[in-house]
Amino acid sequence: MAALCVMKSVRTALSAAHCAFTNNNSALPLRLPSLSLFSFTSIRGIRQVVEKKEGKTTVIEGVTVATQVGPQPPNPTAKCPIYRWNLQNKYTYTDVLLLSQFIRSDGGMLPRRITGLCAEEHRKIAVCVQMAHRAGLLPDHRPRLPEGHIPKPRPNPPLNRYLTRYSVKSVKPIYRTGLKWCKTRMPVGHPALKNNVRYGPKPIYTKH
Amino acid sequence: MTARGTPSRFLQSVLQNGAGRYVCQLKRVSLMFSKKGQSSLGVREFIEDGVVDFAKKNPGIVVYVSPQSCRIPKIVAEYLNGNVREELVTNKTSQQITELIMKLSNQSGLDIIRIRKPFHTDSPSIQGQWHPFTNRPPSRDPIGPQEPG
Amino acid sequence: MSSFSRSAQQWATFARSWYLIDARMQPPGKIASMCSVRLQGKHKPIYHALSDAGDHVVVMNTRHVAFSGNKWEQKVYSSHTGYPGGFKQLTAAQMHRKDPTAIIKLAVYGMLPRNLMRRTMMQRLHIFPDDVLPEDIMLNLTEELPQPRQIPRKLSEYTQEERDRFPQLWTPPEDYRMK
Amino acid sequence: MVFLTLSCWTRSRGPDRYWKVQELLQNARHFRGRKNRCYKLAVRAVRRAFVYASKARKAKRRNMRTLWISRIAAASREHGMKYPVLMYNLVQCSVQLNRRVLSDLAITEPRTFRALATLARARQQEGLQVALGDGKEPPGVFSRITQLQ
Repeated sequence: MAALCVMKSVRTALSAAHCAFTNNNSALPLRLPSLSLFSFTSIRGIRQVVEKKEGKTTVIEGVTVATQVGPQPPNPTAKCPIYRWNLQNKYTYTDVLLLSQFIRSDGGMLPRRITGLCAEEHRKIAVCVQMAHRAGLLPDHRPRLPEGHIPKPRPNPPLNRYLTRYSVKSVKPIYRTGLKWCKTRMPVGHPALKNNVRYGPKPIYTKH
Repeated sequence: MTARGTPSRFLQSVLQNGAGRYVCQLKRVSLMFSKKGQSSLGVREFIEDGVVDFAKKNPGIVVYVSPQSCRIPKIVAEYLNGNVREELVTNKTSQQITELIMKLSNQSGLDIIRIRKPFHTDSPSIQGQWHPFTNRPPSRDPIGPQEPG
Repeated sequence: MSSFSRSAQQWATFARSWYLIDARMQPPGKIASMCSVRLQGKHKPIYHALSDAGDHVVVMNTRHVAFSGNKWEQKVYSSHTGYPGGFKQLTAAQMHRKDPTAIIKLAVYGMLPRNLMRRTMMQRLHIFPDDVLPEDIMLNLTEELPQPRQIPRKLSEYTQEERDRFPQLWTPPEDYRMK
Repeated sequence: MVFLTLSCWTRSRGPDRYWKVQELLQNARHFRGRKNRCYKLAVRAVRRAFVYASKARKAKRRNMRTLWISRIAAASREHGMKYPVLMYNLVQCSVQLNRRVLSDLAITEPRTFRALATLARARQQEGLQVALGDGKEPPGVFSRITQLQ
């Protein structure tokens, strides 16, 4: 209980005082031991860095964004968020609302120690995010361009694609498809998503 | 026998004969036989026994009996549609000839050739034949590339 | 049935209709299989291989077709000009840049039966790279076919309300700085 | 040919070989080119034609069945059902129409075919619900699985 009070006071101090950006880092070691204690409190939220300019003084503030209390997960004891919501094998690259919760604003994956995903689900989500990027479903999550940089106009518009496993530049054309009974196949999708739930009789076919 | 090498027709009847009143399609029968010939023995017996009965039973059929000096007796049947059938009745008994004449009088006079389908109807469709808009919903939105917004 | 209404019936039964397919974000193979069925007339109960009952198909937006996997780079279209050294091999992306209608056309051509009717059926296929159709074709259209693939929505196309309704799967620790 | 008397010789209708050739050429009259009149060419063509005709008699049944199936498949697709689904569910409903009749119905009597498709659809829903263990029956279905067994 004492520890709880300590943490509360620290939190109020953090939000009240206009602390500098470096203060955040100093708060980190305080947080770590209390992770297990506060894992189910609903007050935790995303913290954004807000810059304010008032004349000469620049104030950089870490504001806690309050999270809305949404529907409760069906399996709250699980550690991995995917298992907590019973979403194993039920998501694919089109579920951008799900995938966008696990990526940074520049499109990269958030680290596993933050999101709490288990290794397998982390890999699957990474695969899905990659395919969603290649299908152009996450248009705003791009690496930020340097200041004042204007991208060159491309001569050709990008080609529409989906379920793209490999990066565009790494793939070579298959000039020799091989004999009729042992053709070189073109992989579609990713074998990590092979066990996805299907509502039809057909299995997922990853080799075209 | 190949299908293309043989003549064929579809199943048909003469003016829906028999659907209402039945009209015997046989118009005229001529019996040609010899008075003395051995091979015409059956025909002569038939003329003695059955030809009068046949003519009385079928008033619509004209029966000609023409004795000629011929070796091969024959029956020539003419139908309402103009077809003529000749049947040779050499060495046939009176019984056989009776059956033959009954058969000729029951026929419609159409060609006896291969019939392509064993079924036929004059009105194939009662509900109206299928057409591209039979099973399509009647009204739809305008078709074509729609302007966004 | 009089012969007059019978001839009208015949005209109605064998009338050709025009179908429109929007190929935006669709796999070319599925578009082509839809086209080949309609071009052959296999979607009609009066189908016969010799009766030439196929319909016209208009495909638009072929510039925006979508290949799955890495087929834009891996798929190769081969042809031979007939001259020595005339063996040409183009990837799908190169082919598409050269002629945006070629991929659909080749896919449909490959799916039609290999007989004398093949070229005739291809003449009833009208492909347009964009959604600009000539007026005379627009007037003929009778039906627009549904797209075989459901186009997934981009994240930016979701409204804020839908985003808020989606449950927060995990809550980040309070002092994690989101980049 | 043996002619015992002069009269027999005069009455003979030519050599047997001639008639044999004519009989064969009759089967080749509709052929194209010289093989409809030259025996040496015709004999081969006629033999081949008879072989084809024998094979075609069996192949016709198969071809007709594939034609009916593709027609029923097209008609059932119009009602939003696949061919195997339609046929399976019609069999389950004890509808004993063969494929020829079904394809004829699809062309000439489209409303009857739509009724059949509705029946099959209802049966499919019923089977689904039985499989799901709901136990309820759709309204207007008179066929039960228990009737068949």
